[in-house]
Parts: sequence; structure tokens; C-alpha cells
Amino acid sequence: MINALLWAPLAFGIVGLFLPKRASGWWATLGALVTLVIAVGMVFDFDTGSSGLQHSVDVAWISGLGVDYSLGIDGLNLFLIVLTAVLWVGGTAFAAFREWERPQLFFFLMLLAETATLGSFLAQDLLLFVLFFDLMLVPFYFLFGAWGSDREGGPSAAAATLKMMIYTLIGSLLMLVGAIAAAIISADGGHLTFSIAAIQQQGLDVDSQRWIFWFFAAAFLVKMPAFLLHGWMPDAYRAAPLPVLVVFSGVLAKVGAYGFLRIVLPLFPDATIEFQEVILVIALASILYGSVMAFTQTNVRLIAGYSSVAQLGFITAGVFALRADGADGAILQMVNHGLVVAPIFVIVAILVERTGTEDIREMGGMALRAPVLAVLFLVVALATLAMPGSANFIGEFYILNGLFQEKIVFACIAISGVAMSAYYALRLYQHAMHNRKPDGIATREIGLRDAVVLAPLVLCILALALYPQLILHRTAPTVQQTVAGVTNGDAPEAELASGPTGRNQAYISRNRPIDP
Amino acid sequence: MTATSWAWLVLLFPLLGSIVIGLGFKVLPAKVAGAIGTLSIGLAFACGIGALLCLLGEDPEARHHASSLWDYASVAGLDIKLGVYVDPLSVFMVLVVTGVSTLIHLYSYGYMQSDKGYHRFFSYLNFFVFSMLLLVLAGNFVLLIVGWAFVGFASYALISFWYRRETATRAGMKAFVINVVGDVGLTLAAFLIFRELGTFDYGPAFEKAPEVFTTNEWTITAICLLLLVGAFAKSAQLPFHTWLPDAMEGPTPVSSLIHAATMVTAGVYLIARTHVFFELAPTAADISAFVGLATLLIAGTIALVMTDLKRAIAYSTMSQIGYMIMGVSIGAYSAGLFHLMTHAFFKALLFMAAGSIIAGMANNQNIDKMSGFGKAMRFTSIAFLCGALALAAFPGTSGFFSKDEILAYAEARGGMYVIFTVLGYVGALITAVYTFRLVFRVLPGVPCKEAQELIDSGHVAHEEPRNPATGELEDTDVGFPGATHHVAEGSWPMKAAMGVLSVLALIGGLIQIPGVDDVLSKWLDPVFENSPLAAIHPSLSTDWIGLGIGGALSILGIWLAHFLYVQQPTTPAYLIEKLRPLYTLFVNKWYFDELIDLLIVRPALAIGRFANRVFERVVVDGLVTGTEGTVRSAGGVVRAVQNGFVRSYALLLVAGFAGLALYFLISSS
Amino acid sequence: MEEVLFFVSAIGALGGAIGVVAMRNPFYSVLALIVHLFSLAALFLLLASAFVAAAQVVVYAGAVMVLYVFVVAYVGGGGESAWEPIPGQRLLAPALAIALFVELSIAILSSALLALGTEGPEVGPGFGNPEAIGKLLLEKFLIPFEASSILLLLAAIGAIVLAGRKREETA
Amino acid sequence: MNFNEPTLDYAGLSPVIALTVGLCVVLLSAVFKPVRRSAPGLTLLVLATAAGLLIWQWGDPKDLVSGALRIDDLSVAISLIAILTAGFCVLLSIREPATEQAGLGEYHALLLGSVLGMVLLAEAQNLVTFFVAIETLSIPLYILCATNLRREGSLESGLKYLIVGSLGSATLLYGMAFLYGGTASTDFAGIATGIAHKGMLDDPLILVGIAMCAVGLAFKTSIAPFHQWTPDVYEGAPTPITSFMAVATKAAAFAVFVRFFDVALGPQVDEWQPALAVLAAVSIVVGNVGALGQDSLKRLLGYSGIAQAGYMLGGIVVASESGVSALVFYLAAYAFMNLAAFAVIIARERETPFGDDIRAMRGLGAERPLLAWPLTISMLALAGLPATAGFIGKLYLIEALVESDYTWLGVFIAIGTMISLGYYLRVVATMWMRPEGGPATTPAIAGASPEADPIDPEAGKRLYLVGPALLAAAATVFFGVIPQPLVEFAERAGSSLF
Amino acid sequence: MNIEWYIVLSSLLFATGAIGILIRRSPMVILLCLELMLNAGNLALVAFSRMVGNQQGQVFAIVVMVVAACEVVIGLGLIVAIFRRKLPLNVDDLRELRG
Repeated sequence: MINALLWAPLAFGIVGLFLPKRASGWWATLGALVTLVIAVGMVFDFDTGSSGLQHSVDVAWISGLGVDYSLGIDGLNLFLIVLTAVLWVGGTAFAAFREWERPQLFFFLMLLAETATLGSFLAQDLLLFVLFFDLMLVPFYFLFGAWGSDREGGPSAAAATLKMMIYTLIGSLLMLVGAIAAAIISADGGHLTFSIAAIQQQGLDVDSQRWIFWFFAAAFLVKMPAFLLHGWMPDAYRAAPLPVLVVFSGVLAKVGAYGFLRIVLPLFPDATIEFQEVILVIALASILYGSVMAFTQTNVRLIAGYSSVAQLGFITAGVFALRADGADGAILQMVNHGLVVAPIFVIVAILVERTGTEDIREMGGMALRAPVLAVLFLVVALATLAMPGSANFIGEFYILNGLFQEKIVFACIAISGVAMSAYYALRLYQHAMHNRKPDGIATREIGLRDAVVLAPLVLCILALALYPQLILHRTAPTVQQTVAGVTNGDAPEAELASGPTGRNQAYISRNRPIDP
Repeated sequence: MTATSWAWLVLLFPLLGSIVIGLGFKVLPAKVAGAIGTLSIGLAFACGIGALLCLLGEDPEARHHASSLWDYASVAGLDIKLGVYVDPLSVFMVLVVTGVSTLIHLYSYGYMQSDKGYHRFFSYLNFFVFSMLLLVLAGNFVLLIVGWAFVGFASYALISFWYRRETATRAGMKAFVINVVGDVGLTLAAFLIFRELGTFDYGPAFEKAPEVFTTNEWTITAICLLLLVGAFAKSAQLPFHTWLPDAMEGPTPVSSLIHAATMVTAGVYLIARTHVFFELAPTAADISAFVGLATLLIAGTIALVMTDLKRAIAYSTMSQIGYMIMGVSIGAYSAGLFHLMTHAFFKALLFMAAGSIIAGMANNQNIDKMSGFGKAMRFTSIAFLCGALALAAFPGTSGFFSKDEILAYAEARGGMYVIFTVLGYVGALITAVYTFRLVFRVLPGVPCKEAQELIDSGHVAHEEPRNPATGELEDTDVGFPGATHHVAEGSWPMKAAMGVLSVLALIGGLIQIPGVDDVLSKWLDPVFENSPLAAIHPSLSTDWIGLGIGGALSILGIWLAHFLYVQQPTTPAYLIEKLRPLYTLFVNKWYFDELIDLLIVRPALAIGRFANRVFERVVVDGLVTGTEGTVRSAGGVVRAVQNGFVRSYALLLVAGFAGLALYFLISSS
Repeated sequence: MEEVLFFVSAIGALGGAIGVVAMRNPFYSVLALIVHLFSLAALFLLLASAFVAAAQVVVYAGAVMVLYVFVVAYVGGGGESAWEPIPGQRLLAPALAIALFVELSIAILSSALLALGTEGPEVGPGFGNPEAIGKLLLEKFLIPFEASSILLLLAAIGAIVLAGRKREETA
Repeated sequence: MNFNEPTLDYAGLSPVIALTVGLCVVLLSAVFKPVRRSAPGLTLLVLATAAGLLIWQWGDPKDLVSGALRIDDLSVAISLIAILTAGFCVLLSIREPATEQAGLGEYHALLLGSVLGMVLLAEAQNLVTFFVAIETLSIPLYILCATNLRREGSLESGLKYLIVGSLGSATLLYGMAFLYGGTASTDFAGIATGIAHKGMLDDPLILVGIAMCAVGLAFKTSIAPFHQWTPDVYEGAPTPITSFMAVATKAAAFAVFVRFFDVALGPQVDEWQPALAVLAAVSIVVGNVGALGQDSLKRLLGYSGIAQAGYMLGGIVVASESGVSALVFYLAAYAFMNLAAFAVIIARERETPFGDDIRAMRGLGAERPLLAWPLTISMLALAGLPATAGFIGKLYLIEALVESDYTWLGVFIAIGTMISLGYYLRVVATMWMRPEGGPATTPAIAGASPEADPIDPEAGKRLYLVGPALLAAAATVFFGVIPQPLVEFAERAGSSLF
Repeated sequence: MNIEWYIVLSSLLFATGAIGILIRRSPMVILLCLELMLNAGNLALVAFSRMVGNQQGQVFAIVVMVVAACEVVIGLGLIVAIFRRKLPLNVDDLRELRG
């Protein structure tokens, strides 16, 4: 079943290459839907209380190199997979309603991207993860570059995407080296394997952890993107076709954050503790900088883009709070942010179609003729700013609570991002929907075709707002285990011999009794 | 039916009402929508009564219940349930909220009739009531924050209800952002509470707090200060008050409901609810009391000079909430809450009446242009007078009893707290003056143009509607203030609502006459049973002396107003001339907006500009272009070396060889 | 005697080499190379390599040089200008060549290989004669030997391809 | 005198013999008019036979002819790669103007001669064989480069290649002389024992000899700073020859490189390891930055080849079994990636007036998807993106490097790959995305110049061009998704030295 | 004479050949200089052969002669081809390919 989940999109995509133009979009949507059904099936099939892998597949792939085709689902990735499936249905359907040049290829690439993304979430083998992580970029490179729009006075779509590719691959190629190093060092001359679990069990010495940690961190931070490494984002976001941006911004950034949880924490626990504050500083900088930028931008895409920078900053902070609640919140927030930012781009697409501009200063007054659109947008905007009562709030609440209990100063600074998010989210909403209607703007109501895409996403947001426990409950056991692996000193012997650090000690005493 | 089941029903009806009206905006006829909205709140009120009766049937000590529907977010040691907490305090709040709300809905039913956003309005309004009820019924701090924020949002939605008005949307944004700052404070408080007490639930938290904290320990002080940030933001206390006057951009029923009767009193409720904490942190409580005092005085002075009818009442609201905050902070819980209730009556009434008058003035809110409405709108002016009397604490009215009770308590607390009594009376005098300033400017005198028209033809012929703040033409797509809007006293629901409230404003204080009945403090006693501060009671004589002074000041104030605005109408101008600096200060609202602009808004925008223009271009892009440039220039070097001369290639080959050989020679030795 | 022969031959070889490099006219360079080759053959003889020396004279000085002369005659041997278009070449080329020589000399002279300082072991009269070389060529070095023949064939084809008149052109 | 006839294992020699005989047959075909046009077919037949014989010898390592050659899995693997490339080259040469000018028979005979040199080189384990083989490989290539006599660039490339190549050969020879002098042996194994037993481990004579051999081999494999011939010769040579050179020469040279350094110079691994590592790093940098901004695709691939050689040198640096395996894997992958690219370049060269200029690729994605796809896959694979053999190849190399504590070189590979995206993706973008500048303009010299080759507007649909392109691209993807067969192949090859 | 002398002489010849390649522009002279370098190698081979007392070096030298001959043939063939194309016989003028 997990194989079907992973490969279904690609299979549909390949078949779609040979279908007539008109049918390809719907066929792709069907493919995404089938995937979604399988993914939802996985949720029903999920053993809630268990922290281990489920539905796992593990066969040798390149035995000579120690690479296994190893997939599995646990609390960390279950809902990210569902998110991926959901957003892809939305993105593909949204695209299917529109005209594209060479549609077969377009939708093939969309579905290829889905498989790659699912693969990076499912992979339980370090190398397989790296592979899918890199592979994700390829279809997006084409989608952005070939179907994107050139910016007047700015870089062409091709140039913008090239920048994106180089930026993101900088990280992930280093990650490839890091992954190989991790496997070889942990194997220590024995049987070479890239299995994450095996490497975790073997452990790495602290010195190796230090540099490998940064190789991985580089990849993940660029992908998110984090502060100072976000240089690719503005150009790429401006170039990207909007339906593609729906899935791109909704899912891909999360792979980075997910990578921290899946790989960095388990494999490099000592380095994680050592560099916790450095990463937290980066996360804080992302939050503040992303927020500040978001409320000064006038391009709708960039507002959403920079807000993502800020949101991913929160998620990173949650992960690196190194507490179960922070990490739980981070996962919840990954899902939430995906569910929020995807509809934002759908709405942005609708707005751009109506107004012919991406500048919020030239929009306005839509709400009157388009009340339904306005309401959907409002829900999304409120969720974006983590309105209490939304699942985003719970996510941020958990994240910040975790951070607060661990690093009080960081939490206090981070929370200022919440206030700023209120401003930029509402600003976006108001500029588009409220105030006077500039001349020459069509204020049609949302069409049925777009509503079909948008409404389910908004429904997901509402449903999660009522019952975030749905996700928290299932992720908690695995998260607990992951975090405990770091803080409880599942580190190499040497570290234990010298005794836990003072910080660690404090942590243990506050959180769990020390066994005599 | 248990009390908690009633509570859930209380929450259910407004929510349902909001959803039904919202979804049915195309199907439901306007009247039905209004009826549904009003009825659902009425039902909630009825359920509140149900809860009240339930609790009454119980032992006073057992009058607190918690109930939860489902685990909202309960993992990793955070136990957050969707739960309510029912005790006399919350039931009291429920009754005040639903009661006043019902009347305001009724008023809106008539007042908003010609507005094109009628459905939207009722949907929002119901949602607001739901939020407010969630706030008061929440069983834990997380749900409290949810309700807290919902209220803030509903307020935002209603302030910017006429969303094509830029002043309105901007005011909405301001309100929302400041409210979010409050939410942030509350959230941090919740984190700290969780850190120290390990729970978010009210019951366990209040139980554990005295064991965990020592008095005035920094943690509990911090918790209280953070709670106060939330409370001040919502209750428009200094320095978070600037949104409230701007919020008058919303339709008048909104001002009446949210910005007078319910939402802004949430801070008072919060302090009362968490009085356990505040009693452990007397410093924080004192700070709170002083802020309340400062707000009541400053807002009062501003109200003295405001020429905008609604804004003047808004400042009066701030001032009155200052009393309440001061009251609950120094320990006068039931007094503070009593004032909350009476204030809800008379302030809602004042707004309704003001709304009626403003409608009659074709949306002009400037009192300088009003006069003679006493003749033109008899019913409204009577209602306005009732409200004004109560606000000015005219002896016998509801405000008379409630305000004095707070001041008497402060006197009884003694020591430093006498300051509150003294300055509280000063505030009372100011209140009376500015209240009757409004009355004397608006009601008597020669009818102004609009009033005359009303007298003549029964309604006002509108010109093209203009934004009262900026004077620009309104975009009438959204409806109000549309051309067909002439609702002044237009319909019976408005009159009915004002009528009921007039009565309540006049006699509402009778339930708590010192030494006579004390209904309210007895009802609330179980909530504060363990509180040492609540045990302090002013002696009967103090009470009555206080009442005497209060009454005297009120009459003095009314007389002063009469003197200034009726007998000697030139004096104010003279005073303005004499006290120019003071006047300027007051008229400019003590420069708070400018201060915030200078300290927060401008720096933030400057940072944003810097980030956008300099940092992003120079550092972030520079990182890229710098690296790219280096790589490209390296490529240039490689290509320059590749000059096409084969002899040059041979040279490099030989050079490479020489270098390699040199390396090996060195490594051999 | 041997020393004298060595120095004479060495001076001939080196002088020929320098002549090749220094002569303006390619024709003179070819002649200088012939001097060089003959001197080299003498050196080979001193090193007890009669067959190599013979091959040197016959194959090189005989056959190859004739080819050279023909080609030079065909294309004409105009001298080249003294102008050096590549910056730095005039300075770097000798410097590098000297560096090369110095490095190689250091390698040779500082080598721990004791045999370098000797005249080599006593060798029998058969050393380096055609029989011994032929035997090696057919036993141990059969493959290089065969490969060389193929190489010659390929070179011949190459010469035809590059220098021969094209069929298309004639047709 | 007694003549000890060397034992001739004809089975082991059979591929060499087949190629030699084939060479003669193809050459003779040129003489007889009725069969003159059959040279390509005959060549393919010869190559197929040789390949078959090589496969027959797979897994049966032995020394041949007094240790002059050694046929083992490494040499078979490399020979197969060379023969495969030659086969592609034959297909791509169909209708190539250069073949007409050189004469079909001569052209293909020279090609076979070069292949013969490669097979010998891959099997060589004696200095003399090594030298002869490397010349047998090179001399036909010098000629083939110049076969498009009408074009000045072709002649120029031939002459440049000859001059610099001979300089490299001379250096190599001189180094071999030093090694022979130091160890009294010309056999690889003899050299190894000589070095180890005579205390010559850090003798300057030997080390400088190694340096010179390294220069010679680095030259053949286009390692910087001995790389400068590469871009010029790649650009000037007829494109099918470029494709052959780019892949097969590199493969054969690397085969002897690894055998020579790991077997003959194995004892001195500590001495040459760091030097080669630095060369690898320099190559990676020079190749990648040099390729940026190149408009000629052949030139671009030339520079890219320099960088790729740097990666592959890593496999030799580590001097371990996995290093050799990685090298062989990478070579095989490299063959597929490059061949796909060259097939497309040739097709466009004949189809458009732009030659191998990047402008020839504009709008290819929409016009000729069957050409665009192979080139795209090839570029992505060269850039090391996943789901292609290029990714697995890099993985393999980096793994070998990390294993031997050369992680920094692995990082260099990663950095080089990042830079390389700048030019590989530019090609991809040209095919699929909007052009960067204005519309394509016809170059001034095209058409009118006598140098220009005739344009064949249907070239992009010819099976002998599209077929190889698709095949190579398919193999690139196949071995990226199911690399296990190729990995096993490489492992077998790698294990034959250790 | 000690073998050293021969080897040093050969390296001198090698360097001379190298300098010739680097400074001469006529392709014919460059070919001659290449011959010089190969001959230097041959001298070294023969000298070492004498030094170590086996004849492998001499065989090697003979093979090198063949190779040298082949290179000359190809080189001259190219020179003729260039001459026929009426291009200048100067390696510095053949620099269409660069960058």
C-alpha cells in the first residue's frame, strides 16, 4: 500500500503523457485524488498509540552501496503525507481548470513532483531521502521556468529558477556528502547502511556530528528558506505559475523542517544540543525578518512568501525547543501552514485574474460582489495569523510553549512575530477585499471551478481548528521518542561518561525523574 | 439539566444564529435574519437564567462546575480540553452579556434596517456574543485566549463593517492589532502559568497557586503583569486605549454593544477571575489600580473637550472602565462587577440614544452642530437623559450606587488606597461635567437644521453621504450610510430597547443598596470566598457618607455643566483661551497616538524599509551576486588563460609538470 | 678515450639540439637535427647498444629526415618573425625549461640509486646486439612489437587521409 | 640461440585479434568499390564481435603474452565502454561530412585502430605496452580530429592535439624511463616490487618519474592544469569524434591510470595521493568555472569533461577497491550521459545553421521533444540530479572518498556540482524556457562560407541519431533508478585490482 | 663514464626540446623539437638499460623510435593539409578555437 501511495502519482503522470491534451488535466487530478484516497486510508489504518514505523517496506536497492529502498510511516510524517496529497489534489485541480501550453508535460511534472515529495517524506533510508529531496526540485525547475512568467525589469523565469536550483542544491549536495559521511562513520568499517534507524543505533562521535549537522542544516535551512538563505525565494515566487506555487509553498518548505525532526535530531543529538541556540537564533531572525518584510511588501506573492519565511521560523524554533510539545506543535504547524498558504495562493491567483495586477495597492473592494470569496479569504487570513481558535494557534501555542519552557527569552522575542503576523495577514486581506474599488477591477464572485478547489481546503482548516487533537494525538508518541532521543542522552558513551551537561541536567530534572 | 449543560446551550445559540444567518445570507429575508439573530441571543439569555436557577438550587460552596466536550489539544503534558467553567461569576457575566445583547440586537433590528449588509451585521453580532460568552465561560486559559481573540476579531469585523470606508478599515486594523498584543500578553501569561503550575485549567491553577507562589515572587508578578497586558488591551486602558475612540467608525449598535457594554469589560472580568493571582502579587495589582485611576482621569479630561458625540462617550467609557479596573484591582470585586453591570445598562443606552440622534443628524457626529433634539426626538432625548443621569451618578440611579461602592471600598482598605477614593471623586465630578455638557449641547436650545427638519417632516432628507471624519464621498455600494437611511426613532424595536434600558439605568442600582439588599455581593461571595481582600467591607457609615459625597459631586457637576453651557455659553471659550496648553493637550488626546506612532509604528516601518531597500538588496542579494561574481570572474580567468595559442597550452603543461615535480621533490626530502 | 668520445658526442647532440631550436630556417633545423641524431647514435654505441644505434641511423637519420626534407622543400621554409604575440612567453619559456632541467638534475643527482654513479655492470658481448633485441621483441615484447606495426599502418593511413589528394576532389 | 616462444592464450587475445583483423578488413573494403559503402556496417560488426569476445572473457582474469597484457574484469569493463562508445560513434558518423572527406574505410579503420589502442591500454601492464597502446589510441585520434579538412577548426584542433599530445607523450616516456631506471623493470608488478624492495619509496628519481607519468596520464584524461587542449580539440573535431574522444579516451586512460598507480605505484600511495587529490580539486574548479558562459556546446562539454575528470580522479586518489568501482561506474554512466548529449548536438548541428552553438537548442522542447528529452536527461545527469546514473555515480565516488578520509574532496565534488548547474541548466533552459536574449539570428558565416557543412533539415528525425540519443538517455535513467546491475558490474571490475 | 652523465645530458636535451616547443612557431620546427624530447627519453632509456644491465630499455627505445616516426608522419601530413588549405604555417595564427 505504501508503494502504491508513493508511485501512484508518477504512474498516472506517465500515462497522462500519452493522453490527449484536453484530458490530461483531469487525469492528473484523478491521479492526485487516488493518492489522496490512499493517504487517507493510511490515516485510518494508523495505529495511534505506536511510535514506531508502520506499513514499512525495506528492500535492498543498491546493496553495493548500502542503500535500501526503505519506506515507512510514523507520527512524524503521517500528516505531512496527507497534506501533500490534499494540496496536490487542490493544485492539480486548480491547474486543470486552466489552459496550459503542453499540458501533458505540465501535469506529468506536477505528478512527478508529488511522487518525489511523498518519497522524501516516506523515506527511511538516509540516501533515499537525499535522493527524493533533490528530485523534488527537478519538476519544479521545469514548471517554474517553462510555465512561469518573466518579471519586467527583473530576472526572467529561467534565471529566477536557476537561482533557486543552485541555492537549494548547495544545501542538498552538502547534505549528500554529510549523509554518506554519517553512514560510513557510524558503520565504522562494518556493514555499510544508510538506514536512519541503524545509523541512529550505531551513533556518531561528537566531532563528526558537529560538521555533518551543519551540512544537513544547510540543506534544510535553504529549503525552508531561513533568514539569509532566502535569497532565491522572491525571484522564484514571482516567476512561478500560481497553481504550482500552491503545492510548492505548501509542501516543499516543510520537507526542510521535517528533515530536522527525521534526521538531524535522531542522528546528531549532541550537535543538536550544542547548536540549539544557533539554530534558534536563525529561526528568530527568520520570524522577525520574514514578518517585517511581509508587511512592507506590496506584491501579493511576496507577502505570502515572506510570511512563509516567518512561519517556518516558528516551526524551526519548535523543533529546536527540543521538547515534545514544541516538536508536536511544529508538526501540527507544518500541516497548518501548508493548508493555509496553499489557499492563499489559490486566492492570489483568483485575485490576479480579476485585477490583472499583483500589487495590493492596486486592488480593493472585492468583498461586495464576492462575499463568498471574501469569507474564504478571511478564514485563511485569520488562520495565517494564527488566530486563537484555529489549529495554527494551537500549533504556535505548542511551539511557543515548548520554547518558553526551554528558552524563555527566545519565546518572548518569537511571540512578537505573532503580533506582526496579525498586521500583514489582515493588511493583505483588507487591501484586496476592502476599501475602495479602484477603477477597472472586475469584482466577480468566485467561480464554481475555483470554489471546488478552495472550499475543501478551507474546510480542512476549519475542521482542524475544531479538532487539532486529530493530528497531535497521532504524532505525539513518535515525537516523544524522537525528542527523548536527544535530550535523554541516547548519545554515545563518551558523552554519558562525562555526565550530562548542566543544561541537560536541568532539563532532565524538570521533565522526568532520573532513574536511580 | 445541570448548570454546565445550560452553559453549553448558552454558547450554542449565538453560534448557531451566526452560522445560520451567515450561510443563509442569500435566502433569508432581512426581517427573518434579524429575528433569528435577536431570538438566538434571547434564548441564550434564557439559558443563562437556567444556569442561574441551577446554581441557586445548590449549596453556595458547591456552585462551581467544570465540563468539557473533547480533548482539544492534549498531548505532551499539555492538557487542553474544550471545557467550560460555570460559577456565579461566569453566570453573572453571561446574564449581563446576553441581557444587554438581546436589547442591542433588538435595537439593531430597527436601526440597521436599510443597511445592505444586514445579514452580515447580524451574523457578526451573533458571533460576537458567542465569542464573549466563550470568553466568560471558558474553563481554561487556552480557551480563554480563544474567546479573547474571537472577541477581538468580532470587534475588528464590526468596526470595519463599512469596509469601503478607509477610516473604518484602518480603525479596525488598529483595534485588531492592539488586541493581538493583548492576546500575546495573555499567551505568555499562560505559558508562565503552565511552567509554574503545570496546568491551564482554572480550577487546579487557582488551587495550586497559593501553595506554589510566595507573595510578590517575580513569577507571579510577571504572570499578573502579562495578564494585565491582555486586560488593558481589551479594556482600553493606558497605554493600549487608542483603538477605542477610533472604533467609533463602526455602526452605533456596535459601539453600544462592544465598545461600551461587553467586550471592553473583559479585562475587568479577567482580573476578577484571576484574583487569586493578583492577591499573590499585590504590586501588580497596585500597578493595575493606578493605571485604572490614570485612565479614568485622563479619559475624563479628554471627554471634556471632545466635540464628536460618539468619541466623547467612548472616552467616557474608558474612564468608567478605569473605575472598574481600579475596583477589582484593589479588591472591590463585587463593587467593580456591579459597576460593570450598571455601566453596561447606561452606556449601552447612551450609545443607542446617540446613534438615534446621529442618524437624525444625517451621520454628523459633531455636537457643535447639534441642538434642539429635545423637541425633535422626544423619546430619544428622554432616554439620553436617563443614561446621562446614571453616568453622572445622580443620586438614586444605578451609577450612583455602583461607583460609590468602589470608592467606599478603597476608603475602607485604607492606607495608600485612600488616594483612589479622593481622585475617584475628582473623576466623578469630571464625569458629571462632561456628561451634562453633552446633554446641554444636544438636547435643549433652538433646533438645528436637521432637528427642525425632523420636527417638520418626520425624517431627514439626506444629502450625498460623506465620511464624517474625512468628508470624502462615501462608496455607497456597501449600504449604510445609504441614501434611504433615516431611522431616527424610526421603529418600535429601537424604542423598546431604549425604553427597557432607560428603566434599568435608573433603577438597576437598587439590587445592591448598601446595607439594604446586597444581592450581587451575596451572589458573588462563593467566588471570592477565600479572598482576604473580599472580606474587607466598608462600614455602613462609610458607605452612606460616600454616597452623600458622590451625590453632592454629581449635582455639583451637573450644575457646573449647566452653568458653563447653558447659563454662560461664552465661558468655555474663555476658559479655552486661558488654559490653552491644557486644552491642546486634551484635544489631542494627551498625544498618545502620536507617541505610539513615534515609538512603535515609525521604527517598525523604518526597519521594514531598511530591510527591503538595503538589507535585502545589499546583504541577501549581495551574498548571491558576490558568490556568483567570484565564480564568474574565476571563469573569466580560466577562459583568458585558454587563449588559443597552442604554445601557451604547452607552457601551462610544462609549468604544471614543473610544479608537480617540485612537489614530489619536496616530499621526497 | 671513452670520456673523449662521450664529450664529443654529447657536445654534438646538444649542439644539434640547440641548433634545432635556434635556427630561423626550418631547413637548417632539420640539418641540425641530423647532427644531433648521429651524435646520439654514437652515445648509444658507447652504452653498448649497437642495435639501437643502428636503428637510429637507419630509421631516423635516414628515412624520417628525408621525409622532413621533402616536406620542407614542398611547403617552403620561410623564417618566422621575431615578434612574440603571447605575453610572458619569452620570459617564462626559458625559465621553465631551466627549472625543468634543474629539477630533473636534482632528481638524478640526489637519487639514492648507487648504480647511477657507476658505468653499469659488466655486460657480455651479446648485450644490445640484434639477436638479443630480436629475442626480446618476439618473446616478452611481442605485443608492443605487433602493436607498433599496426601503429605504422595507421600512420600510413593517416598520411594518406591528410595529405593525399581526395577522390571527391579529383572526380 | 634458443627462442622461448611466448605462450599465446588466443582466447584471451581474441578481442584484440578481432579488432586487428577487423581493422584490416574495413581498410580493405575501401579498396573494393562494391563494398565501399559497407564500412560502417562492417565496423559495427567488428565491434560487436569484439564486445562478444570480451564478454566471453568476463570473469576469467589472466596475464597474456609474458605479462604484457592482463585481461581481467577491469580491462573488460573499460574495453566494453570504449567499444560501446565506438559503436555509437559509428552510428553518429553516418552522413558526417568528415567521413566523406577522409574516405569511409579509412575513417572507420582509424576509429577501429583507436579502439584497439584503448583495449590494449586497458589491458596493459607493462610500460612498453602502455606506451605503444597510448600512442595507438592517440595517433588515429590526431588524424580523425583533422578529418574535416574543409574546416580550419578541424585542422587546427588536429595540430594542437598533436603538438600538446606529443609533448605529453614525451613527458610520459621520460617518466617511464626514470621508473625503469629506478626499478630495472618495465612490468607494473616488477616496478612495484622494485620500489618496495630497493628502498626507493621516497627516492627523488622515482618520485619525479611518477610526476612525469602523472602528467602524461593527466593530459590524456584532461586533468587541469594539463587540460587546455580539451576545449579546443573538442570544439574543432568532427562532433562524432568528439563524442568518441570525450568518453572512450577518458575511459581507457583512466583504466591505465588506475592500474598503473594502484598496481605499479601502489607502494607509494602516500606520496602521490595528496598530489592527485589536489589535481582533482583543481580540475573540478577549473572545469566548472570554465564551462560557465560557453556558447559552444562542444566546448561546454569539453570543460564539463575536465570537471568530470576531476571527479573521477577521486576514484583513483583513494586507491581502494571501492574507488576503482566508483570510477568504473562513473565512466559507464558518463558514457551514456555524454553520448546522449552529443547525439542531440550532432542532430542539431546538421539541422540548423548554428552549428553546436547553444542557440541551436532554442525551442527544442516544443519542436523536437524526442531530441530535447535526451539532452535534458543528459544535462541533469551530468549535473548529478537524482533518478539518473549521474547521481548514483557521484554518490559512489563520494562514498569512496569519505571512506578513505578524503571527505574534503567529496565536498569539492559537491561544490563543483553546484557551479556546474549554472551551465548545464542553461542548456536545459534554452530548450524548454523562453530565450534569454532576442530572437535567434543566423550567424553571418553560415551558408555562404565554403567551410559550412550542408544542412539536412530532417536530421533531427533520423533514426541513427535519435535512436542512439534515446537509447543513451534511457540507459542514463534506467541506471539511475535500477543501478544495481551496473553497480555489480563496477564492483567486479573494481575487485580485479585488489 | 658514469651513467649519471648520460642521464643529465638527456635531461638537458629534454629541456632544450621543451624550450623549442615553447618558443618556436613553425609547426615543422615544433615537430623537430618533439623529436628532441623523445630522443632525450630514448637516451635515458638506453642509459638506464646499460645501468641495470637488461635490454628492456633498448627494446623500449626502438618502440619509441617507431612511435616518433609515426608522429612525424602525422605531423607532416597535417602540415601538408594546412599548406593545401592555404593557411599560414604558423601555430600562432591557428587560434580560431579559444576561450
